[in-house]
Amino acid sequence: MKITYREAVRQALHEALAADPRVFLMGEDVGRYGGSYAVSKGLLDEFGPERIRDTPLSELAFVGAGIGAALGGMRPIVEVMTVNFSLLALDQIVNTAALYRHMSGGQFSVPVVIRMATGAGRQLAAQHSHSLENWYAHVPGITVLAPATIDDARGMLAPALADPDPVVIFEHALLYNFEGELTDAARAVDIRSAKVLRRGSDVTLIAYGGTVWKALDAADALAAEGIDAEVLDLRVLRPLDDATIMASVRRTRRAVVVDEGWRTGSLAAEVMARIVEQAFYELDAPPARVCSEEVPIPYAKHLEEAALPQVPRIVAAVRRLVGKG
Amino acid sequence: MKITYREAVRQALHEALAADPRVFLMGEDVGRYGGSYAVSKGLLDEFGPERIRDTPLSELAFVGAGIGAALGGMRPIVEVMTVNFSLLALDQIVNTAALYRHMSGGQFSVPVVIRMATGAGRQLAAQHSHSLENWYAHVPGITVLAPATIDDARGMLAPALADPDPVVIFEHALLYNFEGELTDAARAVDIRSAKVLRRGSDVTLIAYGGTVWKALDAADALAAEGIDAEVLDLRVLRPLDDATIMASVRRTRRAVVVDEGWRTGSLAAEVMARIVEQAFYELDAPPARVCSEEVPIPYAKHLEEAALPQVPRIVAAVRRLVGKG
Amino acid sequence: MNETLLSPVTVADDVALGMLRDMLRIRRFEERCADLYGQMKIRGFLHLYIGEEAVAAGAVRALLPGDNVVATYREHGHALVRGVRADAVMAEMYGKQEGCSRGRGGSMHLFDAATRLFGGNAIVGGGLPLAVGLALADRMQGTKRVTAVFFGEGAVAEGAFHESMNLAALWKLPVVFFCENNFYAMGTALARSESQTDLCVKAAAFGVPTRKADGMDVIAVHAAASEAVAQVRGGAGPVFVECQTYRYRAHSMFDPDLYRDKAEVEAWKKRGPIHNLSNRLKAEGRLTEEAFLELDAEALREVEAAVAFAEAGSWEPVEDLARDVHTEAAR
Amino acid sequence: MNETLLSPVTVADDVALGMLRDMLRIRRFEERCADLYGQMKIRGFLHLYIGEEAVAAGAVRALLPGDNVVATYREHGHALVRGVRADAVMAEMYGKQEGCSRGRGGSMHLFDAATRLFGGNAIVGGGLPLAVGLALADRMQGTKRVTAVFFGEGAVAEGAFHESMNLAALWKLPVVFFCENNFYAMGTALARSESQTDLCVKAAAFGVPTRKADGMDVIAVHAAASEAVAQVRGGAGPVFVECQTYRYRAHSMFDPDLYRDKAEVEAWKKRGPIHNLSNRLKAEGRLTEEAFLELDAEALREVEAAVAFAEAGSWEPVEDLARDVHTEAAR
Ligand SMILES: Cc1ncc(C[n+]2csc(CCOP(=O)(O)OP(=O)(O)O)c2C)c(N)n1
Ligand SMILES: Cc1ncc(C[n+]2csc(CCOP(=O)(O)OP(=O)(O)O)c2C)c(N)n1
Ligand SMILES: [Mg+2]
Ligand SMILES: [Mg+2]
Repeated sequence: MKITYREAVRQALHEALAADPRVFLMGEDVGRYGGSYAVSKGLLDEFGPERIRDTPLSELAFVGAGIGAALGGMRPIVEVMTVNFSLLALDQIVNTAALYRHMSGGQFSVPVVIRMATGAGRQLAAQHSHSLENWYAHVPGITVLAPATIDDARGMLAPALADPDPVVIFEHALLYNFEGELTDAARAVDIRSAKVLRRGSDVTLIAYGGTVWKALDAADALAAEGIDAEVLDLRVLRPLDDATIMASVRRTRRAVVVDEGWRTGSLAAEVMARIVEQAFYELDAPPARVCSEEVPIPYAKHLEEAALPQVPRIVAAVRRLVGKG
Repeated sequence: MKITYREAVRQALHEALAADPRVFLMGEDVGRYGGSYAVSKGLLDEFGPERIRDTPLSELAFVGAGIGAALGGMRPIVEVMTVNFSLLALDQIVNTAALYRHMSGGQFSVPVVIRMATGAGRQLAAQHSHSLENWYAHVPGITVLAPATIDDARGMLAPALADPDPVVIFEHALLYNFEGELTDAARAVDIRSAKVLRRGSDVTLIAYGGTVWKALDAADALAAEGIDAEVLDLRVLRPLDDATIMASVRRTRRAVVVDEGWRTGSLAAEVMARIVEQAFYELDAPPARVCSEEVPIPYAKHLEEAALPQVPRIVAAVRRLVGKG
Repeated sequence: MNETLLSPVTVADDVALGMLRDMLRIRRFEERCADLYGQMKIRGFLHLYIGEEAVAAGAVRALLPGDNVVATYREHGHALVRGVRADAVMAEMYGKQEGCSRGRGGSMHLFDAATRLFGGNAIVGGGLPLAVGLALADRMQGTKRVTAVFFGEGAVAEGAFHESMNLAALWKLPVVFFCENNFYAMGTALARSESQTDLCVKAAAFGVPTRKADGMDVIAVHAAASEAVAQVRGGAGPVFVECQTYRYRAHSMFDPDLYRDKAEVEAWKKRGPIHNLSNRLKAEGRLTEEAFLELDAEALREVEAAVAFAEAGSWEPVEDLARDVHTEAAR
Repeated sequence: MNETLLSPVTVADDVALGMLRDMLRIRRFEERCADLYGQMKIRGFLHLYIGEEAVAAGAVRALLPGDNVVATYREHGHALVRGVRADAVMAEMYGKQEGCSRGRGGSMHLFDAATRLFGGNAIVGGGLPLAVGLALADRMQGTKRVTAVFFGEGAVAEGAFHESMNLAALWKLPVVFFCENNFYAMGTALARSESQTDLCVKAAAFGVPTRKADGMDVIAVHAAASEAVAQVRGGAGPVFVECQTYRYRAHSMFDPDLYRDKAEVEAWKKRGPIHNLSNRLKAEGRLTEEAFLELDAEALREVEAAVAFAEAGSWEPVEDLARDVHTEAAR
């Protein structure tokens, strides 16, 4: 069945709410408004305002309240409208949620799920276009997910809720309208492994979230030039699935990481570091990356496009790597 | 003349305040209390409460106010007591200070300097022991400094204040009591370059802030084993000085990055990524890193020590790299 | 909600007509923007101020040219009243380099150094600390400048509001806090976001003097703003002005606007700030229908000229993408 | 500041003596901690509660065992009154694995699942949102639990306070906000951190009922807390209780304490919560000097036993460093 990514997330929310009375959804405009990306539309009518809980504009407190509610026996799904506003809530996420179990000597777990939209590409300009996944992936104590496919959008929420510790889910805002096949596999997705979405032998394109689809497009373009690219979807940004990454890179002996974060200090750097730590002698070329330019993302369309990783830049990076640049 | 790092920072503040009436220092307990690390002791008496401005506990607002004051023609030095509390102010630092000039089309600069203590090592436990330098180094529009030496502690503030754009200065809390020689070079330090603190030929140890001294100690220990390590102090975390890094690594053909940040998503990863991007074919071994373990930093001394990068781990990493492990 | 009781205050003809003209300029400008959004000439987020014009028209006019203005993402009106050319604002919405932010900011990030418009801020509450800092700089430099910061009632729930109000009050800084209370933050009604819905009570708890103005009556807004600005310029510390108003359109172009009662919207529309003022001026014999139509036509001409300007504008070269991340001269 | 006017409330002997005993336990425990800090047995930050004992002793006692407690980094007192064994608290300060947080937390992070002590939070204001969430969970689960959250007056300036008060009030959650107003946040006096120094006025602006208690009089604290807890448990929504108190010691062991007037400190010392209560009970003929000395000796014995326990404790193996970053069973 073909559905949108938005609908897949909605179904996942619906299922979770229906299955467990401890689950509730909380965030700005998740209720009456129907979610700023229309993801939670209809849920208020079905589950009522206690469980589809609109919050005031108070990111720090309502995220903290989600953490507290998790400690108190609930299974909150906190929606932070976008990663951009999550900067206001970072203290609670890092200093409370992530550290709580360890610093309490294992006494308290925080089974909270925090969802947020991420990424650029809609001309929303500098303050509304961040991709800060690597900030989150840096923090011990949380699991960080980036569903890129319909199956993952549909399937990752249940295991995230089943996890006794905090899970942060990044949904790339450009994917909500994306349509694709929902398969039975969605019922059994894990939140521990990376996944090869396309097999190839010449190079591994490593991507996550919104860049997965750009990597797949690049692979198509490369195929036309006789370059056979493998595409690996990281899926889980923390902890990274080294085994799957290395297995692929060992096979292709070349890797390009595609990351919408700014280049310096990107998740791409981390993946590259791991590759050289674990597979240096099996590489035919240095790992490379295609990231966002190191600029605030501009409003003007042509400048925004130039700032973000795009298919031609991925193709060019691969060409350079395989000696065809 | 031998002085402490604390005294070096104090002298720099004093000089800046005396030299330019637009400069003022603002933060929690910088005045009457004398600074939580006693850095600003005595300044209130000399410069008065308008220019040594105690703030309420309101990190978001007083950091934002510093940004606003910079826009309004002042040259504020905002002290955030520690990086741990800066999480509450990140929105203003990232979404306002860093983006402002670019998104205003170049009309407005934000000449603010934000200082904060960073790092672990004093048994202050999980919430007071962060090293989030790489989060800051990820953000375009700000310059990020990490003075490790007495000369840099004394000398970096003046060029930071002269910079028309935001500068963030990380002072490792363990260094305040550190004593060393203040030299004339302090008057002319730049805020653009990395610096080789010790010449060596077998491996480059790349460090910043608190880990510089551990790297130097490790180099001494390695010398005793006949391994000649070069030690490079990054000094400037954004923008990274690739030229100096690569020149060293090309010479030694091996690099170990020492970073107090948690391993995943660390600044160390970024340095490694750059090394493989720029000097892959000149390496005799994969670049390596010694970082903090991926745990909230515990209170107990033996556990805290085990969580942080230490000299023996640096020595062991080098041994492995030069094939003596 | 009753029919508007018009403010008993009177203002000089030039002020009254100037405010009417400004409201028409905003209205016509934004109607055209909605249009252009449909044509995909304008993209990203577009937040219209239609219905709320009296607030910017009355409040910004109460400022002196040297004062500072800090606004939100719903700031076309403030920019236009402040004196940013409609040309430059429209070009900005097009993303052209002739725009007031070189096309990098778009609708949410209008900046103008000449008129001291410090944005356009897309983080709710984000402008408040900035305003406090601007005012601090002015106080320390001994200027007589006032900083006016605009924010929605939704922002009142943010910690930034609380911290900023306290700093401004504690340090007695020259800030006028203009709360544009349009009763909704996206789809969230005031009563579902604040335990205390009288926002002046909240502000008063900081020891800050407050004023409540009918935000549909530009003369009332102007009177309250003028008094507040004078008080602040006199050194009394910050003042909080609540302007109760209403947005006639959806929150943004993406909003299906399903959370408001149609009757409520219609009731507020009856109190429209433009016909409120024009009717009053006509009743007072200070405005003829012809003069009104001419003001309107003039506004339309300005908007059409702005569109032409924007259409004729150019794209910033991609090579300049990284320009202005830092001050070039310093590198 | 006048000599204390003792609360006219009377309490049963067992409650009064229990509170006296708790205050002595805290006092003796912390005096010993200061000692042990000098001996470098305890490290990191150590924030003493000496002088403020009446607040924890009176407030925590007003709770039921099933209630939730959220505290700050100055929480030895709360832990001890709550029923966390002095043994486990002292071992925690030593960093031993027999400590109530396995030695990972130290003085600032005392946790105890059995008594529902949710920390120990070293971020000023950080516990407030957490408390709101705990209360939300209780409301949604239909329990009759109350959450008590303690924080200093310094935290009132933080955005977290504002956002949390509003959420709790808006959603009518069962939280008692206990503000421990000791008039200083490190070296910053209340008047230099708040434009409105009457903290009850600030809280009332959220529509939250408030009570002010003399925090040097444990009977007054207990009475106010009991009423507040009853009101909250009854479903009235949150209540704010300000307890005015004073810390006799420096902020932490690193603080040279140069910002307070010696006379001010001495004046407050005259109102010491322990001799306040013991004198009163003696005057009322409910306590003999012998009984008082025996209570004190008992407290000292408990502390010495705790020290012995901590000394005899063991270090968590380094191999367990990464244990509990996540729940092991789930991995
Ligand atoms: C910190 C933050 N949270 C959420 C948003 C998303 N958002 C944009 S506007 C808005 C509503 C703001 O309402 P209000 O302050 O009343 O201003 P209005 O739009 O009514 O003018 C929201 C929730 C944001 N931009 N910033
Ligand atoms: C967010 C944050 N900012 C700063 C600090 C440093 N700090 C620790 S305690 C303290 C003073 C807090 O005062 P108050 O809330 O009155 O509590 P008290 O210490 O008086 O009990 C400060 C500034 C911190 N821990 N957290
Ligand atoms: Mg509004
Ligand atoms: Mg205090």
